[in-house]
Amino acid sequence: MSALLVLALTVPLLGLVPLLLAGPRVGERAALAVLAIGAGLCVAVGVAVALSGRALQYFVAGLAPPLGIGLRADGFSAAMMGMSALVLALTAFYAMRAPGAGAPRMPPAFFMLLLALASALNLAFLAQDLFTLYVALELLTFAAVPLVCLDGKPGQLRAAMTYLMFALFGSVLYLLGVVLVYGQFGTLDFARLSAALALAPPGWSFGAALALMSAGLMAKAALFPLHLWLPPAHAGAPPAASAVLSAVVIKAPLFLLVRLWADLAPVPMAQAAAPVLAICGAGAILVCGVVALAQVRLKLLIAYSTAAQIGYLGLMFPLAAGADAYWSALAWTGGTLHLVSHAFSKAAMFMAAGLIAEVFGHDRLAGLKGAARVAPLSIAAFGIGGLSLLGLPPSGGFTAKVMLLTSALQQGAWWIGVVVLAGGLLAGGYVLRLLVLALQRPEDGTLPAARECGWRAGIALALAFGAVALGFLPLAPLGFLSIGRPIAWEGLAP
Amino acid sequence: MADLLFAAGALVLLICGAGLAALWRGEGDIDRMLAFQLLGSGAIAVLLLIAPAMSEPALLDAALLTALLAALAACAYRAALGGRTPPAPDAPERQP
Amino acid sequence: MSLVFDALAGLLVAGAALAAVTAAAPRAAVIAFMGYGVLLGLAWARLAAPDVALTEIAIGSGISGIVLLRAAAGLPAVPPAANRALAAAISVAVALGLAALVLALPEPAPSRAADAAAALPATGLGNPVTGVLLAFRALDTLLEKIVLLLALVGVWALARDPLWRGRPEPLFAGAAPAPSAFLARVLVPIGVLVGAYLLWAGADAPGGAFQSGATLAAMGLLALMAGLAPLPRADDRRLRLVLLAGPFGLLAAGFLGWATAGAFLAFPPGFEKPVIKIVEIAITASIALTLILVVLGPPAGEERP
Amino acid sequence: MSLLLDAVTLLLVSAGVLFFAAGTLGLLRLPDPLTRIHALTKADNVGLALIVLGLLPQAGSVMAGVKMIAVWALAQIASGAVSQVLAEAATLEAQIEATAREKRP
Amino acid sequence: MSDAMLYALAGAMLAGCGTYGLLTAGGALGRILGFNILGGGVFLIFGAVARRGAGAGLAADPVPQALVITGIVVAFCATALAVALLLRLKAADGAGEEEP
Repeated sequence: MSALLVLALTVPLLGLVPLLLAGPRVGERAALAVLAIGAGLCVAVGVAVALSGRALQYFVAGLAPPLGIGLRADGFSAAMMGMSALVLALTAFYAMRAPGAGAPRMPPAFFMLLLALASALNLAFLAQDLFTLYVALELLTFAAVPLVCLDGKPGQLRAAMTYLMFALFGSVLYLLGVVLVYGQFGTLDFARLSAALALAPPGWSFGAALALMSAGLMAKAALFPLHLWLPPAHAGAPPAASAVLSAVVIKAPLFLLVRLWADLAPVPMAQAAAPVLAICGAGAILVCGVVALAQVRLKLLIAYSTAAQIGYLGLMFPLAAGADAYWSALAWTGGTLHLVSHAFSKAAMFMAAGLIAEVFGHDRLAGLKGAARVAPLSIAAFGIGGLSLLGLPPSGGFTAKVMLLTSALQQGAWWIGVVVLAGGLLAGGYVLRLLVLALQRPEDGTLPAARECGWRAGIALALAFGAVALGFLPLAPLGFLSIGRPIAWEGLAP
Repeated sequence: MADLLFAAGALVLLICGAGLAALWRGEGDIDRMLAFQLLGSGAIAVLLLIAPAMSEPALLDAALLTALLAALAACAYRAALGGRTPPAPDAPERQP
Repeated sequence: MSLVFDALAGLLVAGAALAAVTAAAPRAAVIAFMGYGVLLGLAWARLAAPDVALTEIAIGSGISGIVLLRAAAGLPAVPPAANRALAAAISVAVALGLAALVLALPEPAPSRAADAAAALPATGLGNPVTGVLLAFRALDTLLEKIVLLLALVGVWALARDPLWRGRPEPLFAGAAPAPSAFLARVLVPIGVLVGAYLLWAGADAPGGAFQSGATLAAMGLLALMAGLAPLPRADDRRLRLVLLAGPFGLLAAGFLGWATAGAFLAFPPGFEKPVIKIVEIAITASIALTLILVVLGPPAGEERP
Repeated sequence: MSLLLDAVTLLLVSAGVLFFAAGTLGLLRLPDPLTRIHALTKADNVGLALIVLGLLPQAGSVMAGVKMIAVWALAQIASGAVSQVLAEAATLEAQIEATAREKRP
Repeated sequence: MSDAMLYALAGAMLAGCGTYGLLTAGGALGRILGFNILGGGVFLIFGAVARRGAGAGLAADPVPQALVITGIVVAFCATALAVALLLRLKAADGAGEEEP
C-alpha cells in the first residue's frame, strides 16, 4: 500500500517525457492521462488511509531517518492530496481546447508546469523532511511562476517577477530556519524532531527557527501582510493557470504552516504563536475583503478574495491549539474543510471568470450587465462557488465556517467569531456584485454575440458542486483527519 | 609549516584586499575587472597555499577551476559589451 | 594563524558583498558580486567543504557572471528606492540577530557524520558527499533535477513562439573578436578535461556530477560565445533526450532498485557503484546542457529563410 | 632534509608574496587601464610561479605536484589571453564613449 | 572562537548585506543580487554547522554539505529564471508592447 506514496510522487513526472519528445497533441493527451492516473492514485491513498485507520509510510531507498528520507500520508495529507489532484486533473481538461473552438491552444509549457505542480504538491503533502520540503517548495515556485506569464504580456511579466522575488525571499527565510533546526538537532525529520522536542523543552532559538520558516511560508502563501504579490499574479494569469494557482498552489505552504505549528511545535510555543497567526488571518479577511469590494475587474476581485479567504486558516491556529480536545478537533476539521472547499469554489470561479472574459473580451465588472444571458453556466458556477465563500448552506464553506464559529464561541474567543461573520458579509458583498449585474437587463446592443463554451463551463460547474457537496458532511470533527496524528514512525522500515 | 603557509595566505588576501579597495574607487568598469582578475590570481595562490596546510589535495582542483573561470569572466565581460568591433568614425549605425 | 586568515577571508567576503549591494551602476555591482563568488569559494575551502567550494567557484563566479553581466548590459543606474538609513539599521539588526542565533547553537554540535561514515561502505563510494547526494538522499537529488528542468521550461515559456522552435539569441551578435576567440580555443579543451576529471574523481574524492556539470556548462558557454560551436536548436530531439537523461535516468535507476533491492531509489545489491556511476554520467550531461540552455535564454523562433 | 626543504619553501613563497605586493602596487600607481593590465599580468605570473615552486616540496605526491604546475601553466596562458581580451574591451569602451561624446554637442 | 564560528558570523554579515540589497535595490537586478547574497550567507551558516559536526574521521558533516550543493544549484536556476524574466521585460518595454 505504501508504494502508492512513491507512485503519487513519480507518476506525474512521467508525463514530462512525451511533452518534451513528442508533438504537442500527443503530449497533451499523455499529460491528461497521467494527471487522471495521478488523481486516481491520490484518491487511492485516501482510501487506504481510511480503511487501515493508520498513516501510510515509506522510507525512500529503504533508509530510515535520520540519514534517509521518509514519506508519510496521514488523514490530513491524504485529504489535501485528493483535493489538489482532482482540481489539477479537472483544470487540465478545462485547458484542453475543443477542436475548432477558435481560441489558441494552451502551449505545451502549461501542461509541463501542471505535471510538475502535481508532483510538487504531493511531495509537499508527503515529505517528512524539512529539506525535502524546501525542494518541494522550490519545485512549486518554479512551476507556478511561469504559469503567471504564459501569455508574455508586460503586465504578466511584471507580476511574475514580483511573485518570483517574494517566493525566493520566502525560500531563503525557510531555508534559514531549516539550517538552524539542523544546527540544533542534527536531524530534519518530523518524527525524530518531535521525539527530541518531547525529551527536552527547546529554547528560544528553536522558536526563532520556526518563526523564520513560518515567515517564509507566509510569503509563499500570500498570507497578510505578505500578500501584495498575489492579486496581480493571479488576476493576470490565463484562467486555467489562475485556477490552479489560487486553488491549490498556495495551499501547500499553508499546509506546511499547519504542520509546523499544530504538529511539530511544542504546545506552549504553538499557543504563544497562535494569536500572531490569527491576527494575520483576521487582517487578511478584513483588509483584503474590503479591497476586493473596491475592484473594478472581475479577476482582480476573485484574486483579492483568495488573499482574504486564506485568512480563515490563520484563525484556526488559536482554536486548534485550545485545551479542549473536542473543540480544537472541530476547529481543525473546519480549517481543513475550508482549505478543500475554497480550492473547489475558487477554481470554479476563476474558470467561470475566464469563460465570461472570453465571451465579453474583457473582465470589467461595469460591462458585464446581463452576462447570465450569454454565459448562464459560467454565472451559475460563479454563483454556486461564491455561495461557499459566503458561507451559505449547503456548502463546504458554510460547514467550515460554522465549525470555526462554534469552536471560537465555545472557547470564548469572541473576536474570532466576529471576524468569521464579518468575512462572510464582505464575501457576500463581492460575490453578489457580479451576480446582481449578471442578472440585470442588458443595455441594448451591449451583449456580445458569442456564447460560452458549454463543456468547459460544465467543468467549472462540477467543481462548484464539489464545494456544495462538502456541505453535507456532518457538523462534527472528522475522524479521518485525525488518522496518523501526532507524527510518529510506526515500527521500522516497511 | 602550516602556520607559515596560512600567514602567507593571509598576506596575499591582505594585498588583494588593498588592491580591491583602491581599484574599486577607480573610474571605469575595466578597472573593476582588473580588480577581479587580481582577486582571481590571489585566490589561486591562496588555494595553493592552504592545500598543503590543510592537507586537502582537492583544493588544487579548486585552484585549477578558479584559473579557468576567472578567465571566463573576462570573456563574459567582453561579450556583454556586444558583438561590435570598434566602430569607424562615420560608419552607419549597426542594424538591430 | 589560521584564525587570522579566516577572519580576514570572512571580512573580505562581507566587503565584496557590501560593494555588490551598494554599487550604484548595475555592471559594477555584478563585478563585485563575481568577486564575492571567488572569495566565497575560499571560505568553503576553509570549511573543509571542497565539494561545495568547487560548486561555488564553477557556478557562483563562473556561470553567474555570464548571466548577470548580460542582464546588466544597458541597464540604467537606478537610485536606491528606500530610506537607506532605515534599511541599514534593519540589516544590522538582521546580522546581529543571526549572529546571536549562531552563537547559541548547542555544544557539542549534533552531527550525522558517524551515520554517513557507517552507511558509506555499502554504497561502494568513497566520497561521503556523493554518497549523501546519490544514495542516502537521492530523492532530493531527483527532484532537484526536475527543478532544473523546470527552470528551463520556465525560461523557454518566455519564448514568443509557444512551440519552442529555433535557436536562442547568440551571446555575441556577430563574430567574436580575436582575443576572445583565442581564449576560448585555449581554455575549452582544458576545461572539458577538468570537468571530466571532476566527474571521474567524484566517486571517491571531492567532485561529482554537480561540479563537473557546472564546469562543462561554463566551457560550453565559452565555446558558444566564441562561435566555436553552433547554437543549439531548442526543438532538436537529441538535445531534449540529453535534458531528460539525468532526471529520468535516476528515476529509472530508482525503479530498478525497487525491483531488485525492494525500495525505491535503493540500488541493485552488488552493483551499487556501477549503477551510481552510470546515473552520475547521465546527470552530469543533463546538468551541463540545462545550465547552458538556461543561460542562453528562450529560443527566438524559426529562422527566416 | 625536511628542514632544508621547509626553508626553501619559506624563501620562495615569501618572494612570491613580495611579487604579488609589487604587482598590486603597480596596478595602483600606473596611470591608465592599458598599462595597469600590463602590470597585473607580469607581477601575478612571477609571483604565482615562485609560490608554486616554493610549494612543490610540500606537495606530498607526484600527482599534486603535477597539478600545481598545471595550475600555474593554466594561469600563465589564461592571464595572457585575458589581458588581450580586457585591452580590446577597454579600447572598445573608450571608442564608444568617444562616439557618444561626439553625438552629444 | 573556532574557524567554523568565524565563518558562521561572516554568514550572518552576508545575510545582513543581502537584506540591505533587497531593501534598497532600485531595480530587479539589485534584488536578484541581494537575494543571492542573502542565500549565500544562509549557505555559509549551514557550512559552519557542517564543520562543527566534524567527526567519525570526516572533517565535516557531509549531510549539510550535500544539501548546500543542491541549494546552490537551485539558487542559480532561480537567478537565471529571474534574469530571463528581466531581459524579456526589458525587450517588451523597449518594443513598446502595450497591454491589450
